[in-house]
Amino acid sequence: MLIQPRPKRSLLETVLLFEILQGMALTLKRLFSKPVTRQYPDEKRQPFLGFRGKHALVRDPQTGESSCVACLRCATVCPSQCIYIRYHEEEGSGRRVVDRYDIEALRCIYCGYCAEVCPVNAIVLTESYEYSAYDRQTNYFDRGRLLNNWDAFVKESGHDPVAYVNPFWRPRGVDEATLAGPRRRKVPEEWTRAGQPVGRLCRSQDSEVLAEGVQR
Amino acid sequence: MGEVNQVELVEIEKGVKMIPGANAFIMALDKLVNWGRAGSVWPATFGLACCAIEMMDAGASYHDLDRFGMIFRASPRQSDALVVAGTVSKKMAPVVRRVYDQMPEPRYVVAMGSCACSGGVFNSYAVVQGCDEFLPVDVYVPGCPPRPEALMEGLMRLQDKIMGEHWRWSRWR
Amino acid sequence: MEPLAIAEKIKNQFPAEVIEVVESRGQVGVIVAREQIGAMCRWLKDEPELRMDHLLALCGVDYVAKNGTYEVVYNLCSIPLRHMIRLRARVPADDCRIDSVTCLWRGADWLERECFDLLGIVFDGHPDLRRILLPEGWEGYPLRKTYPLRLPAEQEWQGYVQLKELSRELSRFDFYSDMLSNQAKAGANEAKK
Amino acid sequence: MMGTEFRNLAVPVRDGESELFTVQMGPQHPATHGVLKLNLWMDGETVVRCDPDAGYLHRGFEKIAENKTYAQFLPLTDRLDYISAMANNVGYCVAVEALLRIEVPLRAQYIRTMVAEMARITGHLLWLATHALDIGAMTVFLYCFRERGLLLDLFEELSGARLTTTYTRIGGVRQDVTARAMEKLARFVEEFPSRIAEYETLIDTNRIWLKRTKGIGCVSAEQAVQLGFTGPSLRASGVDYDVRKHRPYCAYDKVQFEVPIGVNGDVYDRYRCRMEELRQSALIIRQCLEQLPPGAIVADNAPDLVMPLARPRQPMAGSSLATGYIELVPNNDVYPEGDVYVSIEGSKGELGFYFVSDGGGRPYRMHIRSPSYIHIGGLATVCEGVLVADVIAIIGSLDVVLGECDR
Repeated sequence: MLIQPRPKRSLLETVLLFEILQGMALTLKRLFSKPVTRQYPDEKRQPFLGFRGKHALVRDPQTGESSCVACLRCATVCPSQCIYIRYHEEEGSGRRVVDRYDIEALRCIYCGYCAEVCPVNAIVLTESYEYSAYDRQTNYFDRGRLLNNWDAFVKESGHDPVAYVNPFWRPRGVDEATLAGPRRRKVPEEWTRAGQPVGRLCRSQDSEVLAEGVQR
Repeated sequence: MGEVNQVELVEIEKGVKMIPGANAFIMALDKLVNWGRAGSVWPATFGLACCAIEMMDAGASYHDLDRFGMIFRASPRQSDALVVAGTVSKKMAPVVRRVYDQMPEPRYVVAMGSCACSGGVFNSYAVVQGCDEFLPVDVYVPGCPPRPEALMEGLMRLQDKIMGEHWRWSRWR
Repeated sequence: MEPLAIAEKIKNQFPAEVIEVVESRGQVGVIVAREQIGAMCRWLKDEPELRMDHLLALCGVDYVAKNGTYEVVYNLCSIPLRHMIRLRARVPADDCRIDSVTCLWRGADWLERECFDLLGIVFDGHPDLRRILLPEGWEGYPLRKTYPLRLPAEQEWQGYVQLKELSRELSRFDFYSDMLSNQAKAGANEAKK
Repeated sequence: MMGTEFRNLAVPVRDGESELFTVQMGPQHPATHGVLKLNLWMDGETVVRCDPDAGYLHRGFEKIAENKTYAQFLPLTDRLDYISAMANNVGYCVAVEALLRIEVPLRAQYIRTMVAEMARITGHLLWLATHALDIGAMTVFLYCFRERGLLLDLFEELSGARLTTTYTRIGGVRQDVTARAMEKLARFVEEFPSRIAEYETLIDTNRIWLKRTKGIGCVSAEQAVQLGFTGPSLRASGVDYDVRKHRPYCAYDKVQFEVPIGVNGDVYDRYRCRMEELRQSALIIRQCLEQLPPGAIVADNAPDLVMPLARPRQPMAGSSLATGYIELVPNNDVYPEGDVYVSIEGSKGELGFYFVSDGGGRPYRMHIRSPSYIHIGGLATVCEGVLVADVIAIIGSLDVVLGECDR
């Protein structure tokens, strides 16, 4: 398809600045139409369901704690390697206990992979996005802060914390979550040692510093 | 610069301070100057990567940064804030610093997005891991890229920060 | 024309040059020696049955660990005849040189520069071969397999090191630097109390 | 103006009359569409020689790709051509699927076609906005962003992010489209041609616009092919090359559309081609909406993390973790050896991915053929002999994105 050339302006049109008047007429028309601007701090548009914003660890209503089982999937799949998990195995049962669960929100790229792979729907990306800060420590979330983020999100959005599951967070119909802890497939040995390719190894030096800042 | 800072200020009430011994109060002018500055933060039109598009969006039809008195200036000489919008590569870092150096005081830096804040996903040989390695960053806006609203919130934080400043107006630079 | 037929044609025309014909996912790659690459490309471009007038992509691949060579990969396509072929020219690692094809496709100019920049393959006959994506004075070729993803401190680009030093120096004149340190002092004092 | 040292290149010597001087434009320049730097040798107002300097946004994509799994790299493709991220996602996934021999369900194909066209519209709208702004038409910027906002909202509804969508998955798409979003999209497509008419009212016949664009930066057909131009920049010169027609992917062979071809190859023709493409994109989306078949959105043998909706997925044999989400362990059945080059028609031109797999879970080598890189490479040729003010118009008309150029 050849592009069609525009017809040439007639002399009258040229003299009368016809096309400029047309443009101005359009502008004038818009002057009386409803403005599209959202008056941001006063009127906030709720992001759509599944917007990938601030991280949170879902607070389990029964235990009051996170339901994370330290499967390390989120830390494994994270493209920017911003999730750092430390855990130990309970003696006897072999159940994993999370010692530390940190997310460096300033390194995160909000792809939502962590929320998608989580087998127990523990880590989620909530819809809140207003959390800029004056320093980097504020947005280095440790486990306590992540749980607080969840509380804040629930309070802000008014969702029922028990029933609410965002379809973007977690694939429904995956049966593994129903398995008991010991029956879940184990993470390979070499991933859990100090030199594991996920989590700890890729932790940059400054995140250590940040983590210390948080603990202080 | 040293002497001015040696003076310890005593806060009598919120926003009103006294220099002990000198019977001098510091209040209204400080506030006035800050109010003026916070109401006309002019960011430099300086986009680096993806975040620049959201920055443009923040200035365009739907979000309209002009409402905050923030008008994008093409020249760093005329701007107050530098929004580092996007990944700073090592090749680009000296340029970003140069732009910052060209800006007149008082000047502010907003690191917008993961890349500017900490390098983000680009943890590679060519990317600066956070522009605070060579710039004094005032506000970190997380997101990849942050929504225009998030950027606006960050800029409002910056305004808050400017409102809380003292003594800055008295400096010649 | 079918890609395998094209490969056959190349083989007939340059029997000494073609090392191997590889088929993968319906696309055909012809592994060739580097010596006649210029003539081969010219022939591919001018031959009326082929008319490979569009250079899709040119890139280098590091196979040093495997067989001691780099490969320069030319993806060629013909706009009027709608067929594709891939040439993979082997370049030995100890002598990283290959003839440039800039005279055939002007667009190859930057692609070859990139290849030189990231993999260190020298293109003979290129009009202006210098670094393009990385700054001048950068050491090493990042896409080689021996190059680390993240640079250790001692390997850092000098320009950036200097910048950091400069900004550290300039930070003394920053408004907040002394104020922040004062605040930190005050905070420490409070903590002591 | 700044940046690396100005190089001692062989300056063409003119015979005595005037002295050449050099201007360095960028990287901090509002009209270079990012961080492009141009070294210009000027004779008065005329550009004698132009030497673009790229790499100010070099982030090492190709090196990072070698250190990430195929799925992990997917979010990074958003950041390539960040103006039309969806199209990059589609291109990357199409290429990986060709490498892994995955057949994508028809519904996913249609959804991909749709979102890729939406991405093309957003890309072209942003191009028009900034291009017009560079040339001096401020108003168009606001009009374009108005429509763009609608599309970004749709992206957010579909994928959860406005710009960096990460919507497609290897083997399908992340989430099925909702009826509400499709309704909105249908309404948008219905209304969009009248919006294009609005933009055209503002600039198309405007005499300043015509003066600034007609006959500026002409690229002949041979020259364009020589330089490796693709996309609208090539088609404006009169060459009929569109990947969607040449090597159809997704559902492009099932929809009807036309490829606008220009005549002169100047800035104006490139502009006209893109405006026509906007109309064609709307047409394609409408057809996709009509034809959208029911069915699965993810292929059965998709190896990577996907988000099934109603249909539970079977665990994959040989995968390291129970549900076959993450594939880090090298597995020859999943990632067979070989290399493949697949390209799609992005909004800027032909976006190609060249993969080399050695059987491991990560690409052995990945090369991105980015149209912007090649367009900027051709800028030197196009800019020779034009006035310095027209350089801006030419950069704008080639529609370059530096994120994609420098990778």
